[in-house]
Amino acid sequence: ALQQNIATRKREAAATVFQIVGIDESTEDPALWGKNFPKQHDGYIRTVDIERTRHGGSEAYQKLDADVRWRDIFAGYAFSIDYREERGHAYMLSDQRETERVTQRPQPGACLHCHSSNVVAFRQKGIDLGARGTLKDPLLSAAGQEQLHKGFEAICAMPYSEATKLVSHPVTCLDCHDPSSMALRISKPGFLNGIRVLAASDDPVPHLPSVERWRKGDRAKPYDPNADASRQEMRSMTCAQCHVEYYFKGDQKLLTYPWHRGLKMEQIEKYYDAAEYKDWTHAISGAPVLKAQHPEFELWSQGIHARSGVSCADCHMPYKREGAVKISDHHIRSPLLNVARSCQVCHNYTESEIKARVAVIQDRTADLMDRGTDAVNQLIRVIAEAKKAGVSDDDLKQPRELQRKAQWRLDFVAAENSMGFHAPQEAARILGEAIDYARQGETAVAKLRAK
Amino acid sequence: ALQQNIATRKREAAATVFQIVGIDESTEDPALWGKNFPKQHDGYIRTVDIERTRHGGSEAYQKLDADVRWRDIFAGYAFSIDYREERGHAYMLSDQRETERVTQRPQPGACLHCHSSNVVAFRQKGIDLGARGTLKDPLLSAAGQEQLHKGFEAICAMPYSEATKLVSHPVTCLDCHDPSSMALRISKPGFLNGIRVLAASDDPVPHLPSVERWRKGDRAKPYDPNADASRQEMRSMTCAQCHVEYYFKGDQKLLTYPWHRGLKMEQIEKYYDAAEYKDWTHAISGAPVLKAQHPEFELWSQGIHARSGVSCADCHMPYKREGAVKISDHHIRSPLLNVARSCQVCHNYTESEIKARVAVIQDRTADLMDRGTDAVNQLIRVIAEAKKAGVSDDDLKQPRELQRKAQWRLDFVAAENSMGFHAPQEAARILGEAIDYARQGETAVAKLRAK
Amino acid sequence: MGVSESKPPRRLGRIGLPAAVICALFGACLGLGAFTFDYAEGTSYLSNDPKACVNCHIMREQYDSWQKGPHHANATCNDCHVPHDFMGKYLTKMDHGYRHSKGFTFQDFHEPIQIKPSSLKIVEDNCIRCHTSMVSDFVAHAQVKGEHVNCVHCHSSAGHGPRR
Ligand code: HEC
Ligand code: HEC
Ligand code: HEC
Ligand code: HEC
Ligand code: HEC
Ligand code: HEC
Ligand code: HEC
Ligand code: HEC
Ligand code: HEC
Ligand code: HEC
Ligand code: HEC
Ligand code: HEC
Ligand code: HEC
Ligand code: HEC
Ligand SMILES: [Ca+2]
Ligand SMILES: [Ca+2]
Repeated sequence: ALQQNIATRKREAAATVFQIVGIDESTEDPALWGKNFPKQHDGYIRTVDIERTRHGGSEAYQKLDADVRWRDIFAGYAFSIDYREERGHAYMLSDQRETERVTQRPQPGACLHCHSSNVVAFRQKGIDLGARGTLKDPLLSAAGQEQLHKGFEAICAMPYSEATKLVSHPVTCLDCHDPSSMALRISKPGFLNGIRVLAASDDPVPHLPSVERWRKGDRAKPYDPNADASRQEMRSMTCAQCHVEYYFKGDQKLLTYPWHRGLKMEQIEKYYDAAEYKDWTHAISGAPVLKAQHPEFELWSQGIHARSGVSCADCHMPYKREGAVKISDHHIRSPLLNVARSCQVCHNYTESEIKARVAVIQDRTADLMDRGTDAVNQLIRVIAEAKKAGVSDDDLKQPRELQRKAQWRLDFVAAENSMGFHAPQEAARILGEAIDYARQGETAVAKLRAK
Repeated sequence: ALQQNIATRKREAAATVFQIVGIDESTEDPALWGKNFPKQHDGYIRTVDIERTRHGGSEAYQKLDADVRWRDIFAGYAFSIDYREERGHAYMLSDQRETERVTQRPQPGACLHCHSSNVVAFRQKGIDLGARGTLKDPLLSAAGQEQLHKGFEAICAMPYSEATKLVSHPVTCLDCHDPSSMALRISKPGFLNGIRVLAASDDPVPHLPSVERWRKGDRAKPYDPNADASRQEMRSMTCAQCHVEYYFKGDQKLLTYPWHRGLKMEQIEKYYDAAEYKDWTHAISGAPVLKAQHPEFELWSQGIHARSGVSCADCHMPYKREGAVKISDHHIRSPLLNVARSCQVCHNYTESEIKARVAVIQDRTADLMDRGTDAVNQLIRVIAEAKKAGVSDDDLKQPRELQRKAQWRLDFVAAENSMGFHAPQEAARILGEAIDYARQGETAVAKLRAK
Repeated sequence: MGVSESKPPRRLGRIGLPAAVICALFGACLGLGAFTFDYAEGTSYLSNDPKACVNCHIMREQYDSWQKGPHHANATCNDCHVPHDFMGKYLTKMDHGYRHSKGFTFQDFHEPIQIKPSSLKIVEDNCIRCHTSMVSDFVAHAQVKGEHVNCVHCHSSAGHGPRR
């Protein structure tokens, strides 16, 4: 038995070159890819697992019940109906189809960009609308890109109910990997557009050296992660295709990442302010407010790990020994469920010590967030009372502006899913500002009432 | 010459054993110690050097001019007259004698505890007052300790002008080292008392393992750093003798470190609140306020470096190779003036990258501090206006309480000298709370005015 | 590469030794006079005994930490720090010989000593050389972009134990 064991290991070890059979640019079904790469596939399908951590994990509890103050903060928006803790990738498509945000409010096809395997759907739609070439063209060829972008734009504008019929899988191998080489590649048009405008901005991004390098070059071609990014950068950009703040631009509902001035909270706010954009008018206070959505990439970008070259995959897809080889763990989840592999290679402390460190960071964030939530709630209440008492919309303009600023900041940290871990001090700074603006709003209202 | 060079290095490498001549428990003059340890002495005397960094360094500029808002924050207290950037140890005694806080306001002898070499002065005073033994007794003997504490208590209560005549040196070798072995030892009674009550509290201190160990023991003897602390802990406690928050307790002006409930900002506040202690009554607002003073040890205690066992000396007295031997750099100063030895030993980045990381942290702190300073200033102003407008002291009690809380937090970070570096997220959290309380105070006043 | 290659040769290459010696000596001699070179045990470069490196006290820290490190029983300094193709080996020794001697003599190097990017590349090639079997999957995958895999990004303590 022992001897056989060793023989197996040797055989495993010999398989250094990928033997990729039966998959190409149109292979969506992960089971087919899994025939070539069973170990990665085994991990991939385990994202159905449910396990909770203190501030994360994969139990899709209702966040609006866990902290009812958020119902008022989202009043008038779909998020006040149904907003859950997110869970594993396996659920992304069904969770989206089933959320009451979709079943009770009309949504655009743009939603699908991050909840499905859509490379093929986008390309097919592009081809149908007259883009060059066929599905056999490599995605990164000029024809492939034309198909992708054309289809993406058309599907964004479709109603969700129709668009969702065009897809059938959550994110699959094809969305992250080149089928001919298994190299990582960016397939999501939203990110391709977003990172291009970010590169063209002048926000320093020391954690993305290839962008800094491109900026110093002749800029003849726009920045293209598939051509320019290093492998280590790709290990984060693959995730930044979806784990980012976004909005739907204009009537065409074009999915857009607001990075035109940079990745920092204030720069995104400036972009929205300049575009006079609002997500909705607050139902209780009448303020023109913004919704923040999972800015993991943006917050990570401000942290010490990003700056030290530590990628999303380093923590969320750590290497794992399977027999005699090491593979990337495709069971993407909270690293706190896998501290030994996620953290301990770099941090030489016990598992309990590492968890304690994370707890200290997350508790501090949660503390400040609690204060911010109170402050924004009180501001909403006093604006509503003032309105009822007859204070004019004109007079309430400034307090409402302050609510917009405060709520944007609070939600930026709340909607980010690491409870501040990805950039602890930056998260605390943002919350400090949220509190400042919300409380200033309250004072402003109190002064109006005194008039 | 080259050959000689190598020979010298080989000889240096051999000379590692200490040969201590002519110094004992009463040798204050560093020049005499320097005969035995010329390299350490060379560094020690270089603390006269003046070099500024962005937020630190050793240029004793007037902080009240650099940011005039602080004159109002300290209104009515000695700190509103003269408050400078601190500089090297060489100046500690003369700076204290010359500050207008001393020349214009009476101060107690307690001030000298941290600004002079006073082991001998304390002991002599103790002996004069009847303590057992002589100066020949080892400091750590029962007699030595009795002398030390007795003299300390007496000198605390003396007027500064008289007490200062008893000392003649800034901190010297004897304050940190045992003359017979050169081992570090704690000589300051304020810290011996403070760490004892901290150990008796239940605040978790994972960064001080010997305290945690003592707590698990039978507690027959009180915690004593000279008996219990590890060498690595001593490399921080030596500094924590002075770089801490303090107050003068009661009429005897007994120097006291307020660690009875723990080292965190809130725990210290609770201690003062429970003792109904205030440093002064604010001259503009009438609030009963606290002054925070250089809580470097306290803030460092909340940071990731402390938690990872990185001591003050690791950064502020890094090892330095002199030929073939390594010595501790006794030129204590900002580590940003010595990044290679201070930081690069552990952080494998370029000097400019390390400085950039510090700048990001310090800038975020400075940003929030700016907001906090504004908020506290505005609160002071509106309380004063309300008072003038006839709002009663009774009604102003709550806003004044809020000022006390806000100002304590703001000053805790401002008075700490690393501009947040010693614990970046904790500093931001504290400032977030400062802003929260100050702005709540403003709202409270606005509501009072509306009545 | 097969598993059989995971035990690297620990002796000097058999062929061309004299040429190698000349190269290495030449490098070191650029940094020191011949006599000094000998006195400072410059010939250390020609040996694979780790003690040879510590002849130079400046390498003491790495020697001590290597002894405590996880590879103490499996790899010596040169297993990691010298390329294992023949020319590379001696060119590197020449280059190092020059820089180390110069640094030691003039005491003009950056302290703490930081590994050069080119030296790190050599180290990582050696990680892969020994651990081919373990890492073949993702190494092959990386080579698509012609990049080398950064083992030390995660395993910075492999050679010398934790930095702190
Ligand atoms: C240094 C390690 C590290 C890096 C790098 C990192 N994360 Fe995380 N991430 C964490 C930790 C720790 C948590 C908190 C998990 C918890 O609370 O259970 C987390 C939480 C998350 C969550 C929520 C997980 C849950 O259980 O609900 C998401 C989503 C996430 N990260 C995505 C990303 C993305 C995208 C990137 C890169 C842009 C990234 N992370 C980079 C460590 C990391
Ligand atoms: C195609 C879009 C997309 C890509 C690409 C993507 N994610 Fe996700 N991710 C999602 C969605 C959507 C969810 C939430 C699914 C749900 O709740 O149903 C999610 C959930 C998660 C979670 C939470 C899991 C849990 O247990 O709570 C983590 C962690 C995570 N992703 C990390 C990553 C990392 C790391 C990468 C890159 C290697 C990545 N994601 C790439 C869309 C994506
Ligand atoms: C830019 C990428 C992106 C787009 C566009 C996007 N999502 Fe998501 N979605 C994510 C990611 C990443 C997560 C997991 C992180 C989280 O929940 O914050 C997620 C989580 C979810 C969840 C599970 C948690 C929850 O919020 O209840 C639902 C449901 C959901 N999205 C619905 C939608 C709908 C509806 C739309 C369109 C209006 C949409 N998504 C558009 C990326 C996206
Ligand atoms: C959400 C993105 C994502 C999805 C989906 C995904 N992978 Fe990966 N995969 C990665 C990342 C990131 C790496 C690490 C690549 C690197 O380091 O260059 C990786 C690496 C690999 C590798 C290289 C060897 C290794 O383990 O590091 C193989 C093979 C692989 N994946 C197969 C698959 C298969 C099969 C599927 C589908 C069942 C799949 N992947 C789905 C992100 C993904
Ligand atoms: C690939 C290496 C790597 C991995 C994996 C990694 N870290 Fe780190 N971590 C670093 C580096 C580098 C720093 C920055 C400090 C430095 O320069 O040494 C850091 C800093 C930290 C800090 C202090 C900074 C802060 O934000 O307070 C904590 C806490 C931390 N890591 C926790 C974790 C946890 C928890 C995980 C796993 C979920 C993890 N790290 C995974 C390399 C890593
Ligand atoms: C990890 C490194 C590190 C540790 C550990 C550390 N410090 Fe610092 N300290 C710094 C840095 C960096 C600064 C900022 C210097 C500047 O802004 O010029 C600083 C600033 C200071 C200053 C002000 C210096 C000036 O230039 O004005 C004092 C005083 C100080 N620290 C004392 C302490 C004490 C006491 C301890 C232990 C309780 C400690 N430090 C622990 C790195 C450290
Ligand atoms: C006897 C009390 C005492 C002890 C012990 C002490 N300090 Fe100080 N330290 C001071 C005083 C007082 C000043 C300010 C001197 C002045 O401004 O005149 C100071 C200033 C400093 C500064 C600022 C220097 C500058 O250039 O601005 C640093 C850094 C510092 N100390 C670090 C340390 C460290 C590290 C230790 C322990 C190894 C230590 N101190 C031990 C009292 C002490
Ligand atoms: C518990 C120790 C301690 C006590 C007691 C103490 N100091 Fe200091 N003092 C320090 C330290 C440490 C510094 C350097 C850090 C700083 O300036 O914040 C300092 C700095 C100073 C400075 C230079 C910077 C400035 O604030 O202008 C003056 C002057 C000074 N102290 C005067 C006094 C006076 C007067 C008293 C008594 C009322 C006193 N000190 C009591 C520890 C102490
Ligand atoms: C403010 C505190 C302080 C003062 C004052 C001080 N030292 Fe030190 N000294 C230290 C610390 C901290 C160490 C490191 C001890 C350790 O690592 O155990 C040290 C170490 C030493 C050592 C051991 C070798 C070395 O360099 O690490 C000698 C010798 C020494 N000091 C001599 C002196 C002399 C001589 C003076 C007076 C001119 C002096 N010290 C003043 C704090 C101080
Ligand atoms: C004796 C070792 C040591 C020294 C010296 C040291 N550090 Fe660190 N540093 C650490 C450790 C350990 C961590 C925590 C992360 C980890 O666990 O890897 C850390 C974390 C950090 C971080 C990230 C955490 C944060 O607070 O954002 C920064 C930035 C940092 N160090 C800067 C510095 C600077 C600047 C200096 C010099 C003034 C310095 N360090 C000196 C060991 C050290
Ligand atoms: C003559 C004294 C001396 C001897 C013998 C010596 N070194 Fe060094 N070494 C140095 C000095 C000086 C430096 C710093 C030079 C620099 O950074 O350019 C250094 C730097 C290094 C570096 C880091 C710089 C780089 O090239 O990336 C490595 C790795 C190294 N030595 C390995 C070794 C090994 C392996 C041996 C034994 C085969 C050895 N050394 C023998 C003096 C020596
Ligand atoms: C001379 C051959 C050789 C070289 C070169 C080498 N290793 Fe190893 N390594 C071994 C052997 C043999 C073992 C122990 C047997 C085993 O576990 O496979 C080992 C064990 C390991 C382990 C597991 C043991 C532990 O406690 O960490 C890691 C991780 C590792 N090596 C990484 C590396 C890295 C990274 C490098 C390059 C910096 C490297 N190795 C260079 C031969 C080598
Ligand atoms: C992104 C982080 C990362 C990188 C880069 C990385 N490793 Fe690892 N490595 C790990 C993790 C995590 C494990 C632990 C896997 C487990 O325990 O299942 C590991 C395990 C190993 C082991 C096995 C240790 C044992 O327990 O026997 C070896 C050998 C090894 N790595 C060598 C390498 C080599 C060689 C390279 C470069 C080609 C490399 N690693 C690059 C994270 C990394
Ligand atoms: C298993 C592989 C391995 C062995 C064996 C090894 N080293 Fe290293 N060495 C490394 C790695 C990896 C680094 C880079 C560490 C880093 O970047 O943090 C390094 C760095 C160095 C450096 C530069 C200092 C630094 O921290 O960057 C010197 C000098 C050095 N080694 C000397 C030696 C000497 C002398 C020996 C034998 C006594 C030796 N090494 C044995 C892997 C090894
Ligand atoms: Ca989750
Ligand atoms: Ca200073």
